[in-house]
Amino acid sequence: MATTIHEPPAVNAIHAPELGAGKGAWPRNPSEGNLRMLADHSSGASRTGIWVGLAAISMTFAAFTSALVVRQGSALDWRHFALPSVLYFNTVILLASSMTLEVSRRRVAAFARGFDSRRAIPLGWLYVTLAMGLIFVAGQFAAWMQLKAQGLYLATNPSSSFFYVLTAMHALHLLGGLGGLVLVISRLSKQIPTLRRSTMDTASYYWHFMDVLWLYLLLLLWLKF
Amino acid sequence: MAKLFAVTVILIAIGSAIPILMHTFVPPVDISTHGPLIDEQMSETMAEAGISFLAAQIILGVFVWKFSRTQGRIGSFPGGARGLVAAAVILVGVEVFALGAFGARAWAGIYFTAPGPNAMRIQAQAGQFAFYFRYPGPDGKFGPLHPDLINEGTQNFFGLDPDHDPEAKDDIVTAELAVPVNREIHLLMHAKDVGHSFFVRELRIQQDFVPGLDVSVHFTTNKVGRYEIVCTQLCGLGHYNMKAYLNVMSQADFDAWLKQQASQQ
Amino acid sequence: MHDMHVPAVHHHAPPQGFIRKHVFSLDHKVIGEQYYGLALLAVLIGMVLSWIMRLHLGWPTLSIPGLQLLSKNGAPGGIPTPEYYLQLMTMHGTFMVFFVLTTAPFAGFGNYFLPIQVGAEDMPFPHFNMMSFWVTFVAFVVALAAFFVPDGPPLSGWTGYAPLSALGAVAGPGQGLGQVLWAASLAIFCVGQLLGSLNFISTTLDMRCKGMSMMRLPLTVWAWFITSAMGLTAFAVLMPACILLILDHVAGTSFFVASNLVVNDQLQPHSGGSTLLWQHLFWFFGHPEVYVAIVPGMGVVSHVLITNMRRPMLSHRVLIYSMAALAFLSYMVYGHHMFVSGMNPFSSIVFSFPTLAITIPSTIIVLIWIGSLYGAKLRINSASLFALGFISLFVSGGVSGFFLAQPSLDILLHATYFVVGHFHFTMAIAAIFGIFAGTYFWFSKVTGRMMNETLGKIHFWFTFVGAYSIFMPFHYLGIAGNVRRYQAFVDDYLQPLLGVHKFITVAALVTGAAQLIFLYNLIYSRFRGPKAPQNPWEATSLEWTIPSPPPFDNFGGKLPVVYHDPYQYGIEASSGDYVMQDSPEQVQTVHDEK
Amino acid sequence: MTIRYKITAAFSALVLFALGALVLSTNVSAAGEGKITGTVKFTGTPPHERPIDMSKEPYCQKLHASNPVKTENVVVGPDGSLEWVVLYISEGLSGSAASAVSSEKPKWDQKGCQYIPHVMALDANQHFLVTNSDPTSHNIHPLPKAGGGNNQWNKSQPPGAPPIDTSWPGEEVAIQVKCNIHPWMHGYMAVVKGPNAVTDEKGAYTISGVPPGSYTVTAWQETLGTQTQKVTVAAGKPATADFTFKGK
Repeated sequence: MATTIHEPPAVNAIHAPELGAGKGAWPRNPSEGNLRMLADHSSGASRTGIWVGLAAISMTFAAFTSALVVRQGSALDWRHFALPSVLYFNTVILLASSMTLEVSRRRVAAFARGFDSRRAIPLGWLYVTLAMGLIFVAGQFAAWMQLKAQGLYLATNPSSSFFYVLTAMHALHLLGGLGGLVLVISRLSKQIPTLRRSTMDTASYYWHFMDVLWLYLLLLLWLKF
Repeated sequence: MAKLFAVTVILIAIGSAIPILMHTFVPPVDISTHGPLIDEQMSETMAEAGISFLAAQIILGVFVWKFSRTQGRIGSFPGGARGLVAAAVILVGVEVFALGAFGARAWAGIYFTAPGPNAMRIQAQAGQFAFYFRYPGPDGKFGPLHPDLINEGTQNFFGLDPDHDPEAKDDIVTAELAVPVNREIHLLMHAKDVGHSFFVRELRIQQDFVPGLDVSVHFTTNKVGRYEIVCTQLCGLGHYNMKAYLNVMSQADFDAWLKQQASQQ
Repeated sequence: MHDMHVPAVHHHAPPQGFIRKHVFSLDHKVIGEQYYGLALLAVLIGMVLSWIMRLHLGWPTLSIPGLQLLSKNGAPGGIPTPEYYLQLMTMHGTFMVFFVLTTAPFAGFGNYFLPIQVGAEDMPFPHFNMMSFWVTFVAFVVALAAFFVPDGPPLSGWTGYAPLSALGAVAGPGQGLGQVLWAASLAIFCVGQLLGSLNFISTTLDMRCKGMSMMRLPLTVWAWFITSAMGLTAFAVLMPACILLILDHVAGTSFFVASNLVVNDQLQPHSGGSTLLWQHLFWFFGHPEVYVAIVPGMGVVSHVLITNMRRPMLSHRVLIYSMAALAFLSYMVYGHHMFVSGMNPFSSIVFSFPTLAITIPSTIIVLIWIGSLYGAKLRINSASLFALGFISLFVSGGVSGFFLAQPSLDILLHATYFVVGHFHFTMAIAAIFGIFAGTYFWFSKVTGRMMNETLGKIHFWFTFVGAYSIFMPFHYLGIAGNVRRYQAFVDDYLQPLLGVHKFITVAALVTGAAQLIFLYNLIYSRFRGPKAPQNPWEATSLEWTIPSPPPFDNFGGKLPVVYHDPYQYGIEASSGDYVMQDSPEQVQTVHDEK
Repeated sequence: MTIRYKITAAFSALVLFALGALVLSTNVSAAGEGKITGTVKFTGTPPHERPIDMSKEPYCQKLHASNPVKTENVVVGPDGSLEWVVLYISEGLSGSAASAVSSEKPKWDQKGCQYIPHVMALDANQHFLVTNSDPTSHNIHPLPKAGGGNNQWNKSQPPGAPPIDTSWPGEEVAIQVKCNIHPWMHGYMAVVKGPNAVTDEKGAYTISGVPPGSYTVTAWQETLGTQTQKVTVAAGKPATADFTFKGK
């Protein structure tokens, strides 16, 4: 048994899943980096982690929502305005990106199971998803420009304040999702791919959640503006 | 050491109870008609909280004294966890809900009643760091407020415009809150800048001034005297010195006072 | 004995070099120590701030030597100005609540011991964990920076009520840049705690070793788990509130600032904001935060007490359910901070009942603790003394909750020293007793050396008697009508109470000075203390099955297998009156009493 | 050695002489012969000055119990003289007379919950002392306009605290000063370029140290606004400029 704090652990290269003691298993990356070795034991911890993280994000937006409702009711100064039309285009793009990501995820799974040996296909779909994500962010920026052109700034009216805050917070969270996609792409495109199934899954859950969150925000904006 | 702990805990518990039992520290005498309910609620809560406090500390001390031992077998509390949970739920539950219900009654007596039709309306304004009060004058109407006209240098604390608003002409602005005794007062509370609070210990009234939201309280006093109004909502550097006086007067004194104040406007 | 251990492969390599080992470490134990160190730094600052405040309250005209060097504007000639007092008060609250009471018992001990106690090599997301600490550290630096901006830190209290906190520099010294830094610090802090909570929850749910069912988790793990669930929700609400507050400052929005406000005869350019919105958002965070501070202490105290009572609690499950009930109810009671705020008076009644109801799980917890003492074989040492002190203080703080839960009594007691006494007993001093109990208990595991017991006991007596001497009189002052957050008592009514304030100040200085004993003990024992055996307290949980200090991957390249409930004491086993959780030995086990 | 000593001495003397001449010459031109004097009157009905209720601060209330303080927005003497009017030269100053900064350090005292004086005129960058003679804390909160070169500040001065020594870098007529703890307390600091004066209770003033020349004198009153007059100051002969403010 190790006695000092910095002694390296005795690495035992066996990582048969059944030794992982059920729920306590840690996803082991095969040292040889063979993606097919990953098979299907994605990590419980990262799945829990992502759900917990999404719960926290939901809570944050719930707080913003209640702030919006209270603020709208606190004074008679809420100015209604037409949502910039580019938002609907953005919505379509974001929904489409979720689909391309899902295609990619299936392809990665197929690749991992050995049904398909072409890595280029899932990678291609991932790039498409990434591009659509960037288009969405650019589209949101265009929406802000559109509002600015109408003379609606952050401090013009509580409605515009909330519009900017909500869309900016969503875009900020979406950028995190883009970071996740970049990580997935880089791991998958390595000569010996090091992508873990759980990473792929987590990144796509997060991305889909951003999608759902956006639909929710759009509904909220549509109802309140 | 265990015995020392036991003795210390028990001594602290009893020592803490002494100033309460001796009434060394008590709220000042109540001058309001709604206050007796609160005072009664206070002493009942004090009794229940005090008994719980003493019992828990003394039992803790006794058990520590008795069971800090190395010999003997591990025993278990008669009744076990189930008994304790039942005791907690039943005894404490009943106790606190009874307190809650009676307390709610006292609260409802103040807040769920509307001021009577003859209640005297006075406006109170809180600002950094003083209270000012406004009486509607003979016309019984308050002139409208113009926040842009507020100028403390010229003593226009409310932003009145008597030159243009006839209702504002006879409004009387004062730095102290004088009220006739045994008369219901309807206090309209207005915050000028940030959050403040209106607290008169003797009146058993504490209510925040909320910027952007005018709230009101109503009360009737029953003792002539001069009492402190203090601010209890942190409002800035002068918070500690934000105060005014509540002057409860006989009707005759009040009339004279109001006349004198009106002459100084 | 440990032949059944499962081999483990650590998911990040052992650190190389000083920076990776001690600064940007991925090791949950190092991160735990970092959190503890941060809390120690913050508590020292917070305590010095409280001394200055206490000295000023007791002797308002006293020139405090050297204070003018600290802040020339804030204390000309060494006498704190009214704004400086409030600024110190704000920062005292902010440092204590966020950087001491949240970091030490929860993030500090939790990071160190939660993975070990569940039988894991580390947290599942070590990078998040490292970020969690460093983000928190940045938050601390940002808060500290408020002292060094021209107008100093904000004066609006740790609750930062809008619109005072949202109007900007016109509202008072420190309300400009200082307040923005304060809000930014809190928002950053929230991010750090969210990352931490994420790790805590995932570790508890997914990293348990073989045999470690949820009910076999020690009470500490349960407390941290429940706390992280609360923290996750609470901090996720504070962060948006802080973002909106910052926008009101820097972008001219009107989330919290109402129309027609006039400050210094100048009409403010905001309109329509809601004053109560801030209070709702803040207290939705703020009340669970109280439990974030105290529940980990409950876990630690239970753990320490059981070990020293040589018997399990009367009911493991009931304690867990009660802590969970506290967490759940804590979201439904926040309105009791706002009884006199101008909120709908009907809501006050609605909030009053869950607040009173929260007494029930609290009482159950206390009764289980006290009831479990019955028939125990209590060992008195520094750790168990602090744990017993915790119970006493928690009871004292708890009974004052009876008063404050009732809107009708809140009329008299709101914003008085009664409230200050109440929350200092419960969330502050009791939580700090939890930290002390944990420190005396686990010190040997972390450092491999024992703390000095004699010094520990002297420290206990000063702190215990001191805490009562300081905070019990607060209640009396409150009953007599002494309003809080006043830098001096200028009104005639409060003059007679000045003597009590002087007494409290002396008690605070003595008690504070006694903490130097602890500090000395901590530092001296770290380097010179006698070598500790692996399991000095004859405890059963997994942290005592490994060497002190634990190896980098906790269990030496293996994962433990658990065979027993966490607290098998008071039995007959080969090792004595207890059996370790990972011992395969068959014993007559103690069952939860039904 | 001796020669060097002599040279040094001679050089030092020269430098001292030059310096002395420089100092004296500026003094001569600034504190020189010229003066502008006059009185300021008020006609019409003066606005009602309300008595100030200081019951919030018992010390101050007791201090003024027999003679309550009134607002000081328009302080008119029995003969119609107007107190607290600032007079300064708004046009015509040049050179050292305009840039000279008075070395005098006036006192701005807080006494009996009032500012003594109520109005103070200062040169830009002229230092002044803020003192507190009351046994209670005051906060000094000057409110200069944004963008005028002066920054708003807000500091408390507890009883017994040392005086605050500060100055205003930018010209501004006039900066309102408030005490938030005692909201009735207000006063003005007029920050101007060159010589200046404030009328006394007789409405009289003297701007001294004006070099001969033609000038525009401006009179400023806190609620009645400004008036200007052109005057010519001859060497050794004070110029006179009387002002009259009209009430409503």
